[in-house]
Amino acid sequence: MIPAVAQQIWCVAALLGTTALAIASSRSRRSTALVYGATFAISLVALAGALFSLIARTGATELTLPIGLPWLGSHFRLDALAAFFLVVVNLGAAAASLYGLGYGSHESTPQRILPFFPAFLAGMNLVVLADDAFTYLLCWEFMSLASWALVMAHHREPDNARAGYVYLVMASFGTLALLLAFGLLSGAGGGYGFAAIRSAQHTPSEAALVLALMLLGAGSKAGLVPLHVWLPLAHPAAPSHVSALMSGVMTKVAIYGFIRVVFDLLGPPSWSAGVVVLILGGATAVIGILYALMENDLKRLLAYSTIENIGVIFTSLGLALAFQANGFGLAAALAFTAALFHVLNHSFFKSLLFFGAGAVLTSTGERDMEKLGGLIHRMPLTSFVFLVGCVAISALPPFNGFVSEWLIFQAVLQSPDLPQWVLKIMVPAVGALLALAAALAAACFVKAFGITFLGRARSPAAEAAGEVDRYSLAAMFSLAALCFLAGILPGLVIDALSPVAQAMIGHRMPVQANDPWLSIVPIEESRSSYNGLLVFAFITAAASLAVYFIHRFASRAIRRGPAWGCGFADPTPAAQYSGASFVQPIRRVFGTLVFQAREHVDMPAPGDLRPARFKVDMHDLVWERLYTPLTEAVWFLADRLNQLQFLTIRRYLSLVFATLVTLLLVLAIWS
Amino acid sequence: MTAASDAVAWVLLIPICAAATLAALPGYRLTAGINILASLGTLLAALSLFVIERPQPGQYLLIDDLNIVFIVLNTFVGFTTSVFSASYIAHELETGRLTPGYLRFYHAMYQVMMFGMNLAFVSNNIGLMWVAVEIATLTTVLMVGIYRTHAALEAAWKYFILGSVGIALALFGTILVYMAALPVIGEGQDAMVWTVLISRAATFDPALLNVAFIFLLLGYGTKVGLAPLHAWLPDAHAEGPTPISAVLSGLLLNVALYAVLRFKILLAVNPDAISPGPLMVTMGLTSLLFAAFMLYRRRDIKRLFAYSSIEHMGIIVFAFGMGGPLANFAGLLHMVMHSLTKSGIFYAVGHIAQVKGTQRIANIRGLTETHPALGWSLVIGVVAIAGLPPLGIFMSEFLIVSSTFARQPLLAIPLVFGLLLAFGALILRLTSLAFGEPRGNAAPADASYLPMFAHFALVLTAGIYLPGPLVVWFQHVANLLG
Amino acid sequence: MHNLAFDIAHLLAGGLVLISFMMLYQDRLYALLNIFALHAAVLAASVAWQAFIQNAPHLYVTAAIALVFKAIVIPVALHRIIKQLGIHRDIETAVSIGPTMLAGMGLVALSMVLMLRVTGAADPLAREDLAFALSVVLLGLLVMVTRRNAVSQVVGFMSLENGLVLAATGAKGMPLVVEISVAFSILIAFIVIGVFLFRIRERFDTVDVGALDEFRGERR
Amino acid sequence: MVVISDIFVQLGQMALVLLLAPLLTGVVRKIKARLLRRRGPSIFQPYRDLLRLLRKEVVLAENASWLFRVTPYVTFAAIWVAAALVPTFASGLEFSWSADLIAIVALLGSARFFLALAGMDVGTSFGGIGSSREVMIAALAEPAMLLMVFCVALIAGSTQLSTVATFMASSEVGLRVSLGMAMIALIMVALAENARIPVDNPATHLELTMVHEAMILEYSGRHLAMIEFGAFLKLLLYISLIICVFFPWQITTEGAGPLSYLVSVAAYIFKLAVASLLLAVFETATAKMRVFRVPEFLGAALMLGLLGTLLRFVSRGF
Repeated sequence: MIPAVAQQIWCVAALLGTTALAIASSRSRRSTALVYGATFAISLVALAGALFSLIARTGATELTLPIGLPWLGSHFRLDALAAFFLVVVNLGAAAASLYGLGYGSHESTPQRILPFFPAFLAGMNLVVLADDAFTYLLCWEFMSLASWALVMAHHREPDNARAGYVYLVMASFGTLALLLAFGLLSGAGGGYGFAAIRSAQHTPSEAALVLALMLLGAGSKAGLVPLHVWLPLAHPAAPSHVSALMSGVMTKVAIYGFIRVVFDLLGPPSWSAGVVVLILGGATAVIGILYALMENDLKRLLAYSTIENIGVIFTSLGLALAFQANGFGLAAALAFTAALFHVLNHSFFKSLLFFGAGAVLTSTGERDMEKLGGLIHRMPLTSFVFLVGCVAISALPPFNGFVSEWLIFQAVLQSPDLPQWVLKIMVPAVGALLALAAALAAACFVKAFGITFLGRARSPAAEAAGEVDRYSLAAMFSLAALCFLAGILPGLVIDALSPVAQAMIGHRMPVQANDPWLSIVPIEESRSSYNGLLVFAFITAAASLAVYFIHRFASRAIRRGPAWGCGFADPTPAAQYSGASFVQPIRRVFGTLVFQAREHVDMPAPGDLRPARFKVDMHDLVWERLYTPLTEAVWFLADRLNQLQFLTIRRYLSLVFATLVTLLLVLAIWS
Repeated sequence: MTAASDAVAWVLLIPICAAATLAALPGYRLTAGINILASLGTLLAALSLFVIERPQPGQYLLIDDLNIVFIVLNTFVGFTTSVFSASYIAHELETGRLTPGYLRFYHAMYQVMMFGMNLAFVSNNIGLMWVAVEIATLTTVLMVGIYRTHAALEAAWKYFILGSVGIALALFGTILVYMAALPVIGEGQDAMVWTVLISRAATFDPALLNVAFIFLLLGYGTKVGLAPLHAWLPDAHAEGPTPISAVLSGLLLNVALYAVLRFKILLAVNPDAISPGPLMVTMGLTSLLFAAFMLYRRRDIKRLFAYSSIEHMGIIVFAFGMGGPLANFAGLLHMVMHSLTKSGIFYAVGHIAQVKGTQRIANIRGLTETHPALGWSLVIGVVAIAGLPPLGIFMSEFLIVSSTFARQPLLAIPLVFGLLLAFGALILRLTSLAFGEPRGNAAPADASYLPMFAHFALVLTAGIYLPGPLVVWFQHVANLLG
Repeated sequence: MHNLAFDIAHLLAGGLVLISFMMLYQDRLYALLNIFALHAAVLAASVAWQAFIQNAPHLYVTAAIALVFKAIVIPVALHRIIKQLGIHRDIETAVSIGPTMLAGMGLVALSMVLMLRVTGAADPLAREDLAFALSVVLLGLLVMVTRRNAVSQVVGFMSLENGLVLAATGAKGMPLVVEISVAFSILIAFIVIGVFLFRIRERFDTVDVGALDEFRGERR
Repeated sequence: MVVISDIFVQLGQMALVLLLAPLLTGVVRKIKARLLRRRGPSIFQPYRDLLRLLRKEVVLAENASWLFRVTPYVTFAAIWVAAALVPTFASGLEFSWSADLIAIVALLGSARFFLALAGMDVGTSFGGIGSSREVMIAALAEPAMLLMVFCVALIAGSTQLSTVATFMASSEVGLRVSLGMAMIALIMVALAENARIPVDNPATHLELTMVHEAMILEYSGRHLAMIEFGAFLKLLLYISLIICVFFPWQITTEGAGPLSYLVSVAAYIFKLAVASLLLAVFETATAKMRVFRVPEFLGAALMLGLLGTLLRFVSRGF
């Protein structure tokens, strides 16, 4: 019986082998099915292994390979945390592979995707398994590299090239931040093993610095505002199943990194750390969802909503930090579990939604919602699962999104016990931000679903759409089922997460399994409890009751007629509410502040025949205030220095001479 | 003579004899073949240095852990480059950029240069080392100018003038070292023999050593290409034949660096002398940042990578300046990796420039589509040189940055900043070179991929797995460097 | 005896520095060449004197080289180049004479400061010699960077190299001195040839190095 | 045995809200009419309306999808379940622990979610207007509601309505600034959520000013009946929520005798009457505001909720 970690490593090896296979068979036409089939099988195996070691609570298993840093070797470790994130990774991977089986057949240049897809999966698995700084960063950057190659798959679109560039630079920025953090953690001696780091003592200032660097490094990968700019560019640029992986899974790997360092390696946190993370998380959540609302490109919208969810997760982690710093183990465990639960949920429904978007993309060739509409008639199955995803991500019962939000709110409600006034005041405020984000998310996904799938088709392409292949549908339906199950049976998930909390926090939430009727009780029953199963049962019962009585005793007659157009029927679908007009009220409320949105109405005088025009200009302040000046500065300096390229030999000599004299002077003064 | 000194002798004899024959022989195929064979022979001789026991350091020659790294690397890259240059030069002949006469000259000079560099490495005598470096420089000057275009001549001329000044400064430094050794060791040869110097350096006159080191640092630093002494480097790389660019970046810079290191050790031994670290760290950072900014405005593909060489030399010098086992190890590793990667890149670039018929970055696009092999090799190379895993340079940069930050955080900040800047520039160019709508000639290239792939394969392996003996030996050298 | 020896060596070395200053002062090419010839001659003398007091005969060779090659051949050659290429005769200076002189003073002071730190362990002769040599080297560089004409830059380089030879010969029993001086003469020959009929001639009307850089327009 | 009785109480409550909801609306309308010096329809008119609608056939727009037809039942069910979970006359309902206050808010949220989607289904501009305004209002109302929940829950130490009710009924609460603010916030939210004046006018038939009505413009027959019924229930729900959180007097706790049940039912109905009277008076007294004043109105509610949450520390901090 080989140890669990070894199994996982074997799976990774198999994935890398698949990469080689893909390169070898890039000519053959069967390679697509071959590669995705292989990755599907492998990820299922890995998933099974990870699930087993998470549920069965097999202790941490370790493995050292004679690669990586020579005197250290490459350490791998599979503990509860790693196991949980392996579950997330491989579940997403399996779903994406299954989806790819169908989706990949539409691919024009498969040889630009197939080799990198398994490599990307391998990278994510390895990051979670790595147990020393070098291996960790190596795999981390390898993951970025592979995903970059996937983003560049359709390299002919200039946008994608730009997206890939921004992505890779931001990724490298993040890596360097992590590198500094690990350098600080492992000290001048170079004790790069996580075990060594764990045992080492860290001064408060060091800890603070490391936390900041982790927020920069992991945050830039996860998409914390204002480091999120690459995300809405890169995620949509990749093929949809890769977008699903990047949004649903890779961001989680970043969160894994944050948890691993801040909760595991860094030792006991300080409550101020909690404050910082809370603020960042709350801000990210609200800003992310506002961007998403304003977006009319389906995949970009989903990417922005990822930013929102990341914000939610970080908020919850911040709560956990705050509680743990004050020694409230139970509350900390609650917040931490909530965060992990949301990680899981988001990986479910975000992958599902991206798959849906991909399905729409393949059958209509459109990502722009303003050109879609009415797809519910032509793609009924897709629209159904997409609806499930929308309900789930909008945190509505009885689906899974609500449960994690609910847990986070419960954690927020523990805040009065906190001794620090800052936290006492701030936690409810952040809770308000979360509530706002949740409500906005609901609005956002009403828009996403309503504009894309409801109403009448806004373009011939949408008119001609058809249902997608069965592989894609299988992938989407399985994820939708998972969303539903996790929603009605949250107790099982919480219990499965408890070893992770136990390992990271030192406490765990009370055992849920033996609560009556499978309901969940975060602290104690008198405080709060929720039972997804019963709520679902009630709703179905009530609804079917109503249906039964009405159809039994009242009329069931139906007549089709034209829609009421205020007296005159409007022939053109263009007269429907568009995405932009749908969010106009919300834009008026928040836009002026967040986007400096200005509306210009140009109404011709009576008798004037030219059409009236309405124009909104919005600004992405993060780009304009932060990134544009930076790039401009760099180019300015580059231009200035570039003049050194065109001097005469005499001037070059003078440079040498000047250097010589300076050094001699320094010497004369110094020694 | 023992077998050992035989081996050493072979390392020097093969090139010089080959040079003589090549100068005499006509005909492209033959000369190219001989060139390859000679380089191979040299490589084998160098490799044999591992197995045989070391000779006693003599008046002139020395084999120790430090230089054996350099010699093997030198001869290896020399060999692969000779293979590459065979196919490259063939193409140059077809296009008529080179005439057979110059070709003969080229091959002869190539071997002379190899001789000079090897001599510089094995010499145990600081005077001899100086002479050897001068030989290597002058030969490369002649080869840079070989195309005889305005640009080439100008580059060669600039290289020549600046190089000569550098040589002069280095010589003055050498004389000063001798003067410092004079009272302690006494007149004559011994006062120039490295091994003797190092054994007695503790008692030398610190003031003289200080001045000496500054002159040596500038003199040899000119060849290393440290900003602001770098002026010759970009043009020389851009205008010379690509094999020469590969050798310049991959080897000549190392030769000069090696010299600097020797004297750094010497200085480190003397307690009263200034510590060379800060000087080297400063110059390293300057070069890194300067080159990083310069990368953004490059329009010529070869000049682009020339500047990236400056950048990496800056990193290496910085690492050695930091000192300490970790940083020194990283420095050595980085040097080896950079040599392999950069020369590999130049092989790719050479073929690309030939098939596209231009060196302007703007006229080359979508390589991965038109020439997959070349394009993806370029991608791998740039990714490697930019310090991304799983390739070798990542490991060294990891060690340098992390150890620096742990020891002197304030130094790590500009270092990281420079790395990020350079990264941004390189990837920016790579994106436009390798991706996007293809532009320019799409005819298949008749290239010799073998050297390129060999280099990248090595770099890739090293990025993931370093063989144990190699590591032990690197660590030993790292401790040697103090 | 030894005192006298010291004084004469001192005198000659000092003379070299003085002549370097005279070079800085010149603004006509021919004059510059003549001064350089003088520079070389004095160098030859001092080398010879070193050879005498160190009774190291091989230094006489160096002296001879200095005298024949630098004091006679090169100046003559440059004279002819100037005639043939029709370089016009006065020196374009990048920095005007006055400041240059001041800078020169500073450099000399600097080299003194640096060298006089040297402990007495090294014999005083060598030490003084080094101080002068260093200043000659620096002055040579100064000439190179403050003069626009290639010829005057070559001259600057050669005077720099004179400083090197001075230092080398000042170092008692330094091996390879002759070889080094030979090597350097070859280097200089290269430069001069380069300036003259070698490539430069066949492409440029003037060796004014600035002109080289005018071919930069199309290639960046 | 206790469980059985509890279940009966639960079912009784569900039946009760079902019965009372239309009546409440009828009463409110009647009072409003009286205040406007009209005789107004009888208070049982809503029942008649519902029955009539149920008997009518459904007219569906051509491209109405399955979502359009499912929505009425989903919304109705969600609201009914939510209403069933709010203790009206008896706390400690058997199933009250299956969902707490937050869950109730979320249930109403899902009802609105589907209604908004249905509004966009047909593809006319009116549905769009309605939905977009509805979600805009919701986007502000929900946070306000949740903040109110926080405020109450932080004071009562629970989000469990039964617990809250018993806690509030107990003597130790006293009068608190934050509670007052919370109550005002809740009332404002309730007005917005139930599409009452001044946020929206349930009786309007001018499309451009409608919010809720525009959203359900396409509905007819039994579907409309379901939605109307849902609206009635929602009003009842909010009022009984206010009652149970802020005026939980005479509410029966578990295991009390049948007599106390009777008393508390009476008390409950009395409170309802008072509430409807107040509502009617308020609605007749104020005018509907422009749609884009609504954010300010709800923003005020949000602020009140937040203030209440923060002020609970100063007002007799524990």
